[in-house]
Amino acid sequence: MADLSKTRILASADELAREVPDGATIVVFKDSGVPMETARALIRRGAKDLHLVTVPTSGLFADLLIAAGCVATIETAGVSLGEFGPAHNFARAVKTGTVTIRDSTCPAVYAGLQAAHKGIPFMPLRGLIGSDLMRVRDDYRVIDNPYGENDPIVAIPAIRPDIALVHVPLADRFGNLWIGRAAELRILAQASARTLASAEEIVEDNILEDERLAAACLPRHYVSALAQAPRGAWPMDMPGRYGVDSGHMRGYAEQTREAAGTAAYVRALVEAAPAAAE
Amino acid sequence: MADLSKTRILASADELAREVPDGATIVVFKDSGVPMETARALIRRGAKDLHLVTVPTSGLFADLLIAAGCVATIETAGVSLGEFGPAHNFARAVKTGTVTIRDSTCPAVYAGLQAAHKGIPFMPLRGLIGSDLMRVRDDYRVIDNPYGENDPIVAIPAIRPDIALVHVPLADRFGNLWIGRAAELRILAQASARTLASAEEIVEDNILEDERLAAACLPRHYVSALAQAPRGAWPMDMPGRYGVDSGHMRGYAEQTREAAGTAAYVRALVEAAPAAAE
Amino acid sequence: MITAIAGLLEGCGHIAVGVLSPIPGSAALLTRARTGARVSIIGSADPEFRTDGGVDLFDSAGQGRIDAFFLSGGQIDGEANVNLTGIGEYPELDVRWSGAFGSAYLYFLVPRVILFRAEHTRRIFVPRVDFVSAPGTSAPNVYRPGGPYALVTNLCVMRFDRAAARFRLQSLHPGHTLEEVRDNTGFDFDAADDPAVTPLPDPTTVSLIRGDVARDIAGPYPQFARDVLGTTGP
Amino acid sequence: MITAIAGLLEGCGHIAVGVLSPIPGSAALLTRARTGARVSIIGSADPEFRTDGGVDLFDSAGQGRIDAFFLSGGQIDGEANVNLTGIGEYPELDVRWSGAFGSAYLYFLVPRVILFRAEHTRRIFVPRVDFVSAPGTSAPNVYRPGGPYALVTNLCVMRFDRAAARFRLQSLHPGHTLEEVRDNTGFDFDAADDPAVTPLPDPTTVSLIRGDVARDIAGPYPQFARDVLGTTGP
Repeated sequence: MADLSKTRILASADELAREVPDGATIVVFKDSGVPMETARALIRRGAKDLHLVTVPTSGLFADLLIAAGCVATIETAGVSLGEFGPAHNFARAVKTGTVTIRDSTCPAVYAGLQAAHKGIPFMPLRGLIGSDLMRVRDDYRVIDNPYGENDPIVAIPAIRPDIALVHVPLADRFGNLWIGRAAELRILAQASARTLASAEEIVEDNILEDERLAAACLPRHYVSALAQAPRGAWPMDMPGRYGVDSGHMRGYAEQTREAAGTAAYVRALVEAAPAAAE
Repeated sequence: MADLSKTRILASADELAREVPDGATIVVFKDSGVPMETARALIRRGAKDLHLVTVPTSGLFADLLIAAGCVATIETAGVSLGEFGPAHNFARAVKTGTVTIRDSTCPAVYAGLQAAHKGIPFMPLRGLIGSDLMRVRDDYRVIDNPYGENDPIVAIPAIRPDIALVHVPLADRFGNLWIGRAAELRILAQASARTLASAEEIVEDNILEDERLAAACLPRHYVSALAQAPRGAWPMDMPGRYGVDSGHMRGYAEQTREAAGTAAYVRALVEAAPAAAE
Repeated sequence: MITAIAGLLEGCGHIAVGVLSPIPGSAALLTRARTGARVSIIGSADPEFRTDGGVDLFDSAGQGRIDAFFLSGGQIDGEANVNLTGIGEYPELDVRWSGAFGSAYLYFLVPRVILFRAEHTRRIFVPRVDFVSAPGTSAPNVYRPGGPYALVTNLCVMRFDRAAARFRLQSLHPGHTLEEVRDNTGFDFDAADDPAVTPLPDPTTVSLIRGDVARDIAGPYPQFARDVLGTTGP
Repeated sequence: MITAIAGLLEGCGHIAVGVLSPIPGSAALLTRARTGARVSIIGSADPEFRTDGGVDLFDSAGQGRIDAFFLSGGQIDGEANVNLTGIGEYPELDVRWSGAFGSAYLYFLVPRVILFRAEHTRRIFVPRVDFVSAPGTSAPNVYRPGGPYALVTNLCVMRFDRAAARFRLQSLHPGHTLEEVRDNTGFDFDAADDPAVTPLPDPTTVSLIRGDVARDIAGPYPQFARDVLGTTGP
């Protein structure tokens, strides 16, 4: 039985983070509103053993959760801080085996989620054959294209996360989310059992009743809980609202080059009051 | 080599119709702007032997093109005039074999187009096994789910139309289309080699530069040609602009109950001046 | 009939209905008024009820997010096979209907599919459908979380036993007899010798139907609300 | 290098570039200024260049709508295998890089993949990559409309012969020698005894680069436009 309950409106990202049980499989989109405040809230609550699926790649979100010891397994097409350089905590955790890595490639992550989105057990995908990814991902199979002759094609199994974590520019008090051009958030939400959302702004009026907004909305039926988190993507950017905090990102990249610096960064973050209480 | 050319802005739906060669496979969405003026233009130019794919069903669009003898084959999950009753011309043409029918079911039409959209040769789909549709559609195959045990699943081959015909509420002079909630139009356009669009209104400013509109746009790269066609969905509705012309629809349903009435309706349509010249 | 169908929808969280189905629509909205269930009306423009457009409905069903759906048929047989395609020899049929629409998929995926046909005659309820648009039952290895749950007509309510692949009469509408149902049904079905009678709506339900349901249904189905439930809409 | 890459893009209708690739980006924009080709810059906010978001890029490549793409690598070998994953024994590598990103797909689907690496050393150009993130060649029955087309470094331009699975030196950048390239390349490749020299941009091209390209590139790559092409942006 689905959708009986309304979206619950929570007071803060910290309350959202309490909805994520240890060991949950969570999925997060690479940009257009990365739920960084929710990531910090997960660290503050001491989340453990998360299985993190990045769509299809990640940067600070994955690196920071790994740095704080919240992640047991990461499934990703790549983790990098982009113009700010390598993701040191990710690389360290993979090299020492403290995090289990399930390496993928961007369209394979999408294919797995879209299979779940369509309710099919797998999605065919071109490419990949001959890549060592096929050697290390024994869940990726090669099947015969029934419409070809001697035409192998890869089957990517459905990825069905427990929880999609999203951060959006605008939501309404009913739980409808305006996702803008980030149509991928629809895939995340529909492939996942539940969606926990934070929003820069929560408005009173039903945004589905505005035809221009409605065209790019994720309806509340997919959203289990919603909390307001102003500047919730900081220090990453929120397109149309604020840019990346380059100074902070450069500092993070520099400080976390060594494990000791990482420990200090995480300690400061846990000891700081949550953003909502500042 | 793709996309070298800009979208061509044409003077009328009649010019659009001249871009559709006889024998082409065309695809059309069931609502949210049915390109009826383009259908009439196809009839006026005497289009022949079209292979029509309806997404996933159709009403007046398919029935009228069939009535006028433009269609050789129709692939559809169903043709009906909805509240105005059965599609008499469709039923007559199928019964007499003047049109070849490829019966499908709604999600199978989507699956075929989405396979083309993703560049894969087929899409798995649940359901269908045991339906007589599997008997009459020998292009639908049953394969083994590589992730199950003794778990048959249907494979739907990719549908790659030559031309997507769409009608949208708003476009700009660069060829960008605002498709609103009709996200399906993106699938049609990307699965097809070319898209021919008509629009209620064509504006001067680039609609991609308006963040709220941009979220629900199909960019010009997918649009080969665009023509303005005010009330271009008439007598069907254009959500947010005008409703269905129930009087005309009832008259059509009544008049085309017999072949003689159909002939008179089509003759009147061909003899009438095109809408743009009125 | 609205109340009988609503009884079959008990416990459903998300019910999908076609825009041309006012009686099932009313039943779904009655369930909504009682339990807060979500109702999606295919083709509705109302943001409260509309589905995201064509493809979303089928994806939702695939995700297991639709609990109940209604299906009709030009022919329905005793194994709950549904024919929406036509009568005669395919493809050049004697009678051609619109086509299978989503039936060949939703009948497999939605847990409670309620067959609804107001006309209960041997023209509809045949020994064997001419064309199986959507099969009532499947081999055990076929993935099928959904299927036929009940059949509601102007005469009675039947429940479908998926293991036995047979209908069983659940109740007769007031004023109708088992003999009348047998006379008008082309297939065999199970029934108690003295079948129950479909209960009439209690006063609370009547007031819900004339109140909340009539108000909600006037948006997607204005003519039905006006003619049958006696409201002039919002 | 911008001009050399632009030469390799001749005839392409749609070129995709990463937002962190200003030199390939400039070459793509030069091609755009010359022929009207479409350029998509992954991660760009500019409506003229942006792609529809993550999934659209891969769908477009699958549809055959992307003609050229750039790929770099932590290691690249003589069969054009690319390693973006790391050095050592998987998974607990000695050096771990970011990951394969879209390479294991786009390398198969995009007709002209241009390998670009400014640093030409034996650290990068190895006899055999430790991990094949994306293979340079495939068995004949593997669907592969795309693949490696050329390699551009700070020393030279090489073309890749897919049938022979070998690189062939196309030209040396002015001031560099074949011996220098051999010394800095860990794999064997074909070369004429007296290789051609990469042509310098002609005056028309120089003015295009300083004009249209510098203006266009200032949006997605402001720092590069300022520091290298000498513009202050729009």
